[in-house]
Amino acid sequence: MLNWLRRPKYSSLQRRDMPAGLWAKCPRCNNLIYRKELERNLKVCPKCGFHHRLTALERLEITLDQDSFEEIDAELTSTDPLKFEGYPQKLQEAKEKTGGAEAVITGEGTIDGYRTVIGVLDFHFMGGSMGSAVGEKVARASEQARDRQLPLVMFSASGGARMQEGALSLMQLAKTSAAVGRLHDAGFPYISVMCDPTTGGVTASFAFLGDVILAEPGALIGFAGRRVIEQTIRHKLPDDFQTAEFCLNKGLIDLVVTRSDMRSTVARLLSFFGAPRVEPVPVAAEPATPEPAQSRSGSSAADE
Amino acid sequence: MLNWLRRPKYSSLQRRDMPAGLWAKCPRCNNLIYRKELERNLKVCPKCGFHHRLTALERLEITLDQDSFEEIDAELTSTDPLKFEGYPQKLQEAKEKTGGAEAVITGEGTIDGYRTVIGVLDFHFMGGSMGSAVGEKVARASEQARDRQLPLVMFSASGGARMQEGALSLMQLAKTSAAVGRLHDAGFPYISVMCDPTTGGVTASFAFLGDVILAEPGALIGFAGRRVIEQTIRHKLPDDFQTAEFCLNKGLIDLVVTRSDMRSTVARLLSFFGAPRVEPVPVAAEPATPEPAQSRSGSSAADE
Amino acid sequence: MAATLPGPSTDLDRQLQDLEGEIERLRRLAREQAIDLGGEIATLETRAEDVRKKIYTNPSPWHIVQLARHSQRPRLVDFVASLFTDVVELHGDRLFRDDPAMLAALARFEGRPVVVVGHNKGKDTKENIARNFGMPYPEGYRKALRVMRLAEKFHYPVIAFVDTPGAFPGDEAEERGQAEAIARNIEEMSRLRTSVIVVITGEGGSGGALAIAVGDLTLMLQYAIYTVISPEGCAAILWHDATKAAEAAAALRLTAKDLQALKIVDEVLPEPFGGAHRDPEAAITSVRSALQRHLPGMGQMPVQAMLERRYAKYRSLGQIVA
Amino acid sequence: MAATLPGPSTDLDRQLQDLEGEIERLRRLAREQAIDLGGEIATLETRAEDVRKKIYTNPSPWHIVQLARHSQRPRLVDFVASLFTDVVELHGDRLFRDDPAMLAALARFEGRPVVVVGHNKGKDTKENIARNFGMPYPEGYRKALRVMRLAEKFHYPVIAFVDTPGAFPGDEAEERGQAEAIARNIEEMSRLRTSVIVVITGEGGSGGALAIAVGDLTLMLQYAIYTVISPEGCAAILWHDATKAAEAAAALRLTAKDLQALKIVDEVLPEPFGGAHRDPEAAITSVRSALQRHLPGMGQMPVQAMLERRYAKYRSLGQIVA
Ligand SMILES: [Zn+2]
Ligand SMILES: [Zn+2]
Repeated sequence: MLNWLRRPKYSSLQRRDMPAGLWAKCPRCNNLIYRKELERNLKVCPKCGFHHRLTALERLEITLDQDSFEEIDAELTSTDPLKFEGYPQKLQEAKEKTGGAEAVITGEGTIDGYRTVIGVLDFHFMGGSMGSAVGEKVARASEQARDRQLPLVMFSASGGARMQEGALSLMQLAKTSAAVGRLHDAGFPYISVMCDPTTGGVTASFAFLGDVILAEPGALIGFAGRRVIEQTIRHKLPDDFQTAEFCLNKGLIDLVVTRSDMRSTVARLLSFFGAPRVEPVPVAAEPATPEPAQSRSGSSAADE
Repeated sequence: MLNWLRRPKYSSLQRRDMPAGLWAKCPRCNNLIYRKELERNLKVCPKCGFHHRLTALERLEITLDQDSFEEIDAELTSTDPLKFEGYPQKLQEAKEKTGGAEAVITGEGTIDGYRTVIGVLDFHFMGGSMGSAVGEKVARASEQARDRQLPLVMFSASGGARMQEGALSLMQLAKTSAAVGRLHDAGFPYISVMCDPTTGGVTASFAFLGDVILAEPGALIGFAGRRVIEQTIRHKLPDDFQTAEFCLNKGLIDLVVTRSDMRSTVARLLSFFGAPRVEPVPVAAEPATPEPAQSRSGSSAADE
Repeated sequence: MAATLPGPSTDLDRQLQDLEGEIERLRRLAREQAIDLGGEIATLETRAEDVRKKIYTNPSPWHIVQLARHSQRPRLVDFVASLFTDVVELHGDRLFRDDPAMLAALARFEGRPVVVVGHNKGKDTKENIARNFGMPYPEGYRKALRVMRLAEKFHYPVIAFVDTPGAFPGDEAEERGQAEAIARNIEEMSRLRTSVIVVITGEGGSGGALAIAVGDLTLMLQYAIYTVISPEGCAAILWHDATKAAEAAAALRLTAKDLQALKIVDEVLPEPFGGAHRDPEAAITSVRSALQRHLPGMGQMPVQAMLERRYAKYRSLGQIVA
Repeated sequence: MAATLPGPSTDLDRQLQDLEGEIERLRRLAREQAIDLGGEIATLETRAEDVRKKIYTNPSPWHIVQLARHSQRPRLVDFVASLFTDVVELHGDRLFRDDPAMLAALARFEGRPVVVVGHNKGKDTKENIARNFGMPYPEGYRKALRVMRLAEKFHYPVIAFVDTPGAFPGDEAEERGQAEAIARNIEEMSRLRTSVIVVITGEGGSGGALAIAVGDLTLMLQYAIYTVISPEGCAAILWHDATKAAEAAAALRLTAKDLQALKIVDEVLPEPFGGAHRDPEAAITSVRSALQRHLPGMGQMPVQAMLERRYAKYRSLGQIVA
């Protein structure tokens, strides 16, 4: 499925991430879903609409035009600045599990022909946590957008700052927010998309600083964790607390967009904000509608 | 009392505004107060602290250094652009009642030696309502502050826009806010003081646009009227609704300052914001503390 | 506020009301008794239409108030659906709540990117309750400002559609600082570094309207109104008699024609005979043609010159003597 | 969050605790029995002081956490009262509420106008409850930003005092967008066109601290802490055992010395032996002398150069390999 990516070592990812069984059980509606059907449907439960989490690579694939992605800083990774017990091992495990070097993939690509810098956090890599490398890559992506006069699109999925890097991880909030601030000052668009879950330090920095903020349905979005809050306030929180829909109602995000509409919505925003468009528009970049998006996913699943 | 003002025709104001009896009844605590004592105390009830309303001239007197005031646009007044039934008569009555030409007095003066442009709305003039002339005078005051590189201090007391001038009075919100916006852009300070009552269109324009917003204790501050709100929500509002203290708690104003501390607080702010100071500092401008303020009022009351 | 309208106030109104009542009575009779009264009804219809024509030909200010408030008058969503393409609605003030009484959207007008804000009156009671009858809370004004800042960042024109009874007289709106929110919007719009076109399509109710109505060009539909206070409120305060609203409507000079004479409105956009509700698409076309005329020229001027002109415009409004 | 501290964790701590318990016991005994145990008590006091000295001479990170959280540690109001004159506290975010957990003030430092913001921990339980133990709501961050904008308008330096357990894990803080508020502050401070000095005086708790801690110069009292997560929280997440907080405190490198080595902190300000609470005025003097050294130079640099340097500073933090 991943032949359009320039890093072949990622190609083993999909199989590990999706165990081999023919059927998957939806965690929300408990229905058994034929796995191929689930993948064809962009990993959205066809029964109840539950949006299963995606890996960064899956996200890139359903978002970008085929063969359009040029990754940057592919090898960039965090070190162990604090000599934090067990951190190197965890980092190594995450690398092996995901095939990536860090919890974010960044690069340049096109969406329906519109050129953009893009970053996608990978929740499967140490919970998408932001350490020095994630902060660095997000800042560089923002700077690259500014330098090349392109938009920035960030898909977030993160548990927050990476505590194994101590205050250095906290400083990534400042680094990324400052970089995004420069992009704003320079007048280029920044679209932030929050996926399930986007919490902690990532929300308290670049994820909440988009010119436009989108979110996937049902995505958990918040700063503090539900359990900690329940301990503080000593009562149960409503079920929809910190969901994308809750945040929409509270005025914190612009739109909740289903996965099948996400690509076309982002493309429309890029177009609106004047993103340059490559000519000719890539083959795979037909006007984005649910069907093309699904068939793209479907065909790639078949490629496996 | 008003010999320091350049417009002698105002000198009859104080007596008319304060009927001749020796005793005044405090509307809050119902105590009978010896009128001279009330005036010595800046018209603050010595029993309960109730801040009685002041005329614009009284306000100028307890705020500015003696003999420092140079009024601008003294004769400027509204016409009757809509030929609104009864408006010319009301305007005439207000002029006769207050001795002023409009619901705001503007000019330049010093406060503890600090030079400032100042405007004071007069609730006794058609409820301090803002028509074309009030808007024009506030805008001119703001422009004069900008031209002369001085701060602007506005004391507001108003029922809102002057409906007899229709949409032209509504446009004064835009005119004054735009003028204040230019003062902000030019980097000069603007201190807004809300006195009882400041409501309607004046709150929805320059009064809420101060760099710092002060209010007198108990002042009514709000956009919509209490009775209209109670009709809408169909229950009684709490007693403190729309008071200065309520607004402080709601984060809408910076400080509630007693009348005896107002002059020194404004002076301190002017000093902080770098207002130029005249040398030598005027005689009456000793460091402002409650006592000097009281004695100033007391001596002027004795002058009557 | 959306007030209950008092009855009609002129002889023509009364004639029309009588005729309409009679027509209704005959219709019911014909239905219930299964008799043919078509001829009689047609005659009365013709007469009613004559009276309507007389009224519409020269509607009184109070008639115009009622046209501006007409429940069938085109709403913001009608204008947006018809005038723009590629609409992406944005939500929320990023502070407290998304206010459905205010709409904010990115869109294209004939291909050109614009930012749309506007009061979002509902089409029926259910929608109106959800949208507070088009009366924003502070968070509505703040949402509009947030999205206008986006327009500023990208140098796209703002098109603001005004249709509100006014600011909301509610306790929470006060607590969250609606005065501050309106004042802030007015100040920021007065110096927003991109062009702003204001279109008053229905009710331009006081501060709640002005909060999104400071701009470089103010257009107004023929039977829209724009006023510092509702006629009912004005009558109640001045004459302690809300039923004198018709007189107040006349006194306040709240019609498009009046406001053009006072230089508050730059251009009056014609409505179909009898009002926008009789042919919504025609009213929308009227707005479209104005946007076609004005939008290409907007933003041609250097920003500083545009801001000077905008300032001078509001600075000049009002009549004084010295 | 202000967590309940687990017991001391080293042999020296235990020795000290035992000694203090014994002294207390003897004191009570002497009082109740009216006997003179002064000699015995004095001996034990001397021994306790010896142990204290050993601890204070080389306090562990966990000791430092406890010093940073000490209930007698000087609070923001102590710093403000002692360091500044002509203080005018400003209130409110002009949006929703005045948050007493955040203080904002205009003031003078040795005659020079400055703007002060800071977390406002209380001195006792009553104050702490009123001020939410120094944990701001979103409106607290927004108040700070509003007042920092005033500093920007007038080109006055901002001095930000950091002392908070962190952001508040409460439902309303989430609903009103504390993540947005923190992110906004961080972004705006990174490009605030006036100089910003950050002084970490007590607890620098994660995002709640950073929300007012982006600046040109970061000073930190010797026994203050600055951390991405509380040691207790870290231990709970990593080892499912909050009592391992002492180990987490060491692992997180949260002391001033550590943070200076990581280049997060520019200068460590010495505290009196044993911690600021043993001589608050000495700790305040330490801050005063740092401000005296640095403040005159701040704002000498052209704004654009200052912003470049500030950007470069945060841009460089972190360790990576490629
Ligand atoms: Zn399902
Ligand atoms: Zn009293």
